[in-house]
Amino acid sequence: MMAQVVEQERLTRDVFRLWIEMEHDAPWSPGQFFHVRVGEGLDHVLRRPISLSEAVSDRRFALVYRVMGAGTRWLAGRRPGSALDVLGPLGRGFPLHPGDERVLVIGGGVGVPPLIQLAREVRRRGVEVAAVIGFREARDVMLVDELATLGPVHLLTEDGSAGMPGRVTDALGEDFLRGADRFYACGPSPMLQAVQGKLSGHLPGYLSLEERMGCGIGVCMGCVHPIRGGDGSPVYRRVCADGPVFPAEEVAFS
Amino acid sequence: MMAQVVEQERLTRDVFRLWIEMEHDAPWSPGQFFHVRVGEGLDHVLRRPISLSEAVSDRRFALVYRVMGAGTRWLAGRRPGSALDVLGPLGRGFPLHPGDERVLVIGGGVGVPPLIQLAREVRRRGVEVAAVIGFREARDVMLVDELATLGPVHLLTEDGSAGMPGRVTDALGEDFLRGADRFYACGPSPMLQAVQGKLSGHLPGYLSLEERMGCGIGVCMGCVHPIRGGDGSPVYRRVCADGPVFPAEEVAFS
Amino acid sequence: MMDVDLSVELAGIRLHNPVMPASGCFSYGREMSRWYDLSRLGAIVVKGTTLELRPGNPTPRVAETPSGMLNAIGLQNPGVDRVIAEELPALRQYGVPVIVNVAGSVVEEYVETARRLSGSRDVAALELNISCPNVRCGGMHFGTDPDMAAEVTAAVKAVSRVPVFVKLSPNVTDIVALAQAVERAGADGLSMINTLVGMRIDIERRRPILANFFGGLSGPAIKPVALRMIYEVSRVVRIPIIGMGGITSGEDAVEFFMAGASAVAVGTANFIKPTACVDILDELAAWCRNHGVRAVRELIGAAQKGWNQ
Amino acid sequence: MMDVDLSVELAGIRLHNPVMPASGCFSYGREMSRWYDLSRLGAIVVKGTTLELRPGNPTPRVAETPSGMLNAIGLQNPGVDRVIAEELPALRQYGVPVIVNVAGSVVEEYVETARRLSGSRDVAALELNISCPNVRCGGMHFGTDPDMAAEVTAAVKAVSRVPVFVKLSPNVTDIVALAQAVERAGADGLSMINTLVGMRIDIERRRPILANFFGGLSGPAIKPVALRMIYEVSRVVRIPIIGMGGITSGEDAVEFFMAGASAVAVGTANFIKPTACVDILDELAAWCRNHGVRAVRELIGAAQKGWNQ
Ligand SMILES: Cc1cc2nc3c(=O)[nH]c(=O)nc-3n(C[C@H](O)[C@H](O)[C@H](O)COP(=O)(O)OP(=O)(O)OC[C@H]3O[C@@H](n4cnc5c(N)ncnc54)[C@H](O)[C@@H]3O)c2cc1C
Ligand SMILES: Cc1cc2nc3c(=O)[nH]c(=O)nc-3n(C[C@H](O)[C@H](O)[C@H](O)COP(=O)(O)OP(=O)(O)OC[C@H]3O[C@@H](n4cnc5c(N)ncnc54)[C@H](O)[C@@H]3O)c2cc1C
Ligand SMILES: Cc1cc2nc3c(=O)[nH]c(=O)nc-3n(C[C@H](O)[C@H](O)[C@H](O)COP(=O)(O)O)c2cc1C
Ligand SMILES: Cc1cc2nc3c(=O)[nH]c(=O)nc-3n(C[C@H](O)[C@H](O)[C@H](O)COP(=O)(O)O)c2cc1C
Ligand code: FES
Ligand code: FES
Repeated sequence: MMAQVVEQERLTRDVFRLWIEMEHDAPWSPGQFFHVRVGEGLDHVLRRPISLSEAVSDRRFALVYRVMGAGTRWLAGRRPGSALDVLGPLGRGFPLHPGDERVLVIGGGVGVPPLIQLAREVRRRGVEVAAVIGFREARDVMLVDELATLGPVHLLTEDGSAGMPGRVTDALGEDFLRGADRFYACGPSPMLQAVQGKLSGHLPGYLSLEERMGCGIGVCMGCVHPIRGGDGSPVYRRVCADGPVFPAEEVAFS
Repeated sequence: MMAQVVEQERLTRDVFRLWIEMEHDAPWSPGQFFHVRVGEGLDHVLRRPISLSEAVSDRRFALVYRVMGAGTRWLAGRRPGSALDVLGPLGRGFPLHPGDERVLVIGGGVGVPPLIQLAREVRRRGVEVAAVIGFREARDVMLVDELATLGPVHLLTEDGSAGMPGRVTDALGEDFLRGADRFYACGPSPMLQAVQGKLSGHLPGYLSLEERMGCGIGVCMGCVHPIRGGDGSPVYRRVCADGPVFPAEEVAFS
Repeated sequence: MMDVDLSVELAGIRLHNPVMPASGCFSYGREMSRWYDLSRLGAIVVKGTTLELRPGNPTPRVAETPSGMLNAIGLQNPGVDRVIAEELPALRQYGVPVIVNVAGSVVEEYVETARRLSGSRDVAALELNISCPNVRCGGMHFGTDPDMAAEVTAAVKAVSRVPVFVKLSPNVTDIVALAQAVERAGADGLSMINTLVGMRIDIERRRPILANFFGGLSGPAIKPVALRMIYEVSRVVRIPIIGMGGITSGEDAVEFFMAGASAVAVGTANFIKPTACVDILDELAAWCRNHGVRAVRELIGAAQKGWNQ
Repeated sequence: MMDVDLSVELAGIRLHNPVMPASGCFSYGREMSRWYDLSRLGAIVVKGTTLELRPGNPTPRVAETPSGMLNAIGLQNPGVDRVIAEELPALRQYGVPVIVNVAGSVVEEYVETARRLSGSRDVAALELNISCPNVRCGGMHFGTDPDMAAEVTAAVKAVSRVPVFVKLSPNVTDIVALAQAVERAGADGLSMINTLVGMRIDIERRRPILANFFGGLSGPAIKPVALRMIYEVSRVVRIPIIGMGGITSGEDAVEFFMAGASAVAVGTANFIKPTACVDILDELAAWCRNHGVRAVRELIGAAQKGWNQ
């Protein structure tokens, strides 16, 4: 599917927010992702998965990405007006639960962007949102304003150069959890594992996982993660099609 | 070496003239070529050889090319202001002979462009130039005006839809050759072979050859053509470094 | 507009066109049916299926390479009985032949899987993936030894009621010897090529990217190797070849036909674009029309006559 | 700015840095010296040289493939005596070791060529290209049979006064067996990999693009195959490996070191950019600096320890 680049904003030294406009309306939910074709010609045969960060209509979306390698570097070079080949939104996003009154969104690094639209959807339903977000250092901090309009934001950096020193789990004390109905977390694997360790048994929630992907549409079995089934034993399920969001208690880490 | 695209003109439905400006002055002579990097990333590891067609200074050159495959298609998409990675001018161009009074330039299809600057250099030395140029059909005809300012132009098309019907060799009658000191020919191999057949023994001249190239700078031995040495037996010589222009009588066709 | 006859015959199976997905790049079809009408395919080739459920390898399972990719999925599949019961019936509605890719670690496993599959009315043909390591022979691959390849082929042929294609591994010194061995053993056709063994290293972490260290290289990068092997093999065997390895366009498909393939399969290109198979089919038909080719069959082996002739 | 020690030792030869051109992509150096100062190279590896002059193959000799190229040059070279007399002396001025790639069709030809070369003061080492077809064995390649590979290695070792590297062909089922055979036969080092055999078809003309039909596939496309083979081989041999196959950047070079190479050679990338070798060297040094690597030697085999460790 072809989309058009509407805007390219730099958020930090290596993170960009790309606004795209799809040709047609597309159903979406927070936590889904786009599978983005990068480069020209046949050099790059794999698309890059980037989460939906914001949706201002059913066809205008923001993708926030960190420049990591060749593909995201190429992406950062796209200018407004140029065409972008994207599949999506794909996967299963964050399920919202009627009856929730207060939820926590927990994000680390480029795991923060998908929480923006999630927090908006939650607020729209009148649910309170508190955000706990962590970055490496002050110059990596982003999207605080976007979250601050929706509820309290607890900012941490590993070196303490902005917000509180520490990692997101350091903010998840018992006091803080009191009154929360659910959490939603997105970030690097070690963070998700720590969050799971801290919150399991205390608060139900969801983790949005990352795995290297082939197809992005569920046919190659490239992106699997061990997920506990009904009998508690982990089976490989597809992050792209069965996820990327899974109930936190079902996610197994090796 | 990086050059900048200055202008991209469409000459026929599938032929374009690309004006480039080099970063630094570069020595050049008509008949030399540029080895042009195409595409982004690593998809295309081979450069494309395109002849110098015009030089308006020691750093501003025109390249005229037909869109054949992926590389030239990419080239046709370059817009003014974009950077182009070119090596060159490379190879040995058309030698000019002091004392010549009248020369013929003979070109077919995209073999015509390199003759423009050659004809200009020749005229600048006060030598008369007559051009014989052939194309498939009327819609392929190009560069007649450029040549017409320098001397008489004999235009042929295979189907007779413009100029005289026939091929360039049909124009090379005895009357026509009278008074000529030398010829310079550029075009597809079968044309060069026919020109050689017609003119050898009558008129000395040069052929500009085409072969698929690897390096373009003489190190890979990819682009060789059989050239008769001192003893008359053909040896493979490099079109990129020893040519592309060779004395007509030395070129062997298999 | 000229009508191009796209049909081909493969070991007695008539395909209304010669384009199919390559095994492992299409799962069992369910997800792909959201992207286009699967009845447009010449055939459907499903994921490598084993006797028992296989969980597959740990992740990362995929890595990108220049114009290609590595995969080490490790044959994750629910096992042959669930495939027959739960996956294949859903493909009936498309009315195209279904080819099931069969894998195993010992001959008996291939045989039993093949026996069960060939008993299903939903299976039109089998494709033996002999690139898997043979656990009995210390992990040596069936696909690299002509005798072992012939043995497994003959054993499967003995129980199969449907045609058997053997999928050759390119990681061999002499692909022709392998092809001839399985032809003699009764193979009804060949699929070539499977992936080349490769690896990538994550230089930041100083370890292989794939958890399995090595993986199978596929995509445009391997196209020249596939064409060469098909060209060599099609000269000497009489059974048809399903060609694959880096096909991403109609012109690529034409190249494979001219090299000697009778049909083509599309793998990695599905990841570039979910509609790759049908797009390639459309481009192939258009190419034939523009080149006055009335039947795609005419292209098979067209470049065999070679150069300067 | 940290000073990175780029030197490596290869079979007793000390290189001031580990980057050299790959044979056949540098001719005998004369043309390249117009693009940069050749003394910046770790070593110079020249074109495949045979006993007698070889005219090479008819054209087209090269074709492009996705992220790669095919070549069928056919070893065009002026013969060993003219190489010694006319080409090598010009390389003295650069003060870097010169490695001459040696090819032949029968063992005696390798031996005689090697004998003459090793008698030249301009030659620091030989690199045996055993991918050429052996005319005695019906065109079978020396490089695909461990016994033949060992035989030619031992025979050349017996006459050579300089270290002998054996350049392995990747077109084999078992690269490790080949490597071990030549190591046992006395090879001082290995070069890997040579090109994969491939082809392209000109679909307009319905014939192979290359006049020779088949050619050698090189460039980024083959990098994963090269890395895998080097990784497998370096685990089991004690002799150093010159790694090559698709290196186009300093990071690629790092990948090769981590896979187990002790030095790297750059082939096809020279066609992308004439200054490829020195650009890659600069990028390698910068990478080491940015990663606190004091000596490039530390990287050799760094990914051998593997995953999850
Ligand atoms: C479901 C999902 C959502 C994601 N959302 C975001 C997001 O919103 N913002 C963001 O910055 N990043 C996100 N990522 C990570 C992002 O996909 C990678 O950073 C990106 O693919 C790197 O591509 P590259 O070409 O720059 O790097 P390269 O290293 O050149 O990529 C090479 C290959 O490895 C894959 N790869 C490398 N790193 C990762 C990684 N961490 N995760 C998955 N694949 C990887 C690439 O996709 C590609 O196939 C997401 C990943 C997943 C799985
Ligand atoms: C010395 C020289 C000068 C040339 N000057 C011109 C010129 O001024 N104008 C012009 O239109 N064309 C010229 N050509 C031909 C031009 O190089 C090819 O048309 C072009 O390389 C095709 O590239 P492509 O990517 O579009 O085609 P593709 O077919 O995709 O190219 C694939 C590969 O084949 C090579 N190739 C394909 N056709 C040719 C060919 N006819 N000659 C050489 N290599 C080929 C390409 O360089 C590339 O390596 C010249 C060729 C040579 C050797
Ligand atoms: C992710 C993935 C999974 C694959 N799984 C199988 C498989 O189960 N059985 C099999 O025979 N081949 C499998 N293959 C190989 C393909 O069927 C095909 O032979 C190969 O990828 C070359 O074609 P391509 O370059 O078009 O992908 C797989 C390839 C990929 C990329
Ligand atoms: C044009 C060309 C000529 C080559 N000639 C030789 C040769 O004479 N001897 C040899 O051993 N290898 C030769 N090779 C192989 C290279 O040395 C190298 O092993 C191979 O190309 C892989 O490296 P690359 O991908 O960096 O090119 C040649 C390769 C190319 C592209
Ligand atoms: S990426 Fe292919 S199944 Fe998920
Ligand atoms: S193109 Fe390499 S020698 Fe001419």
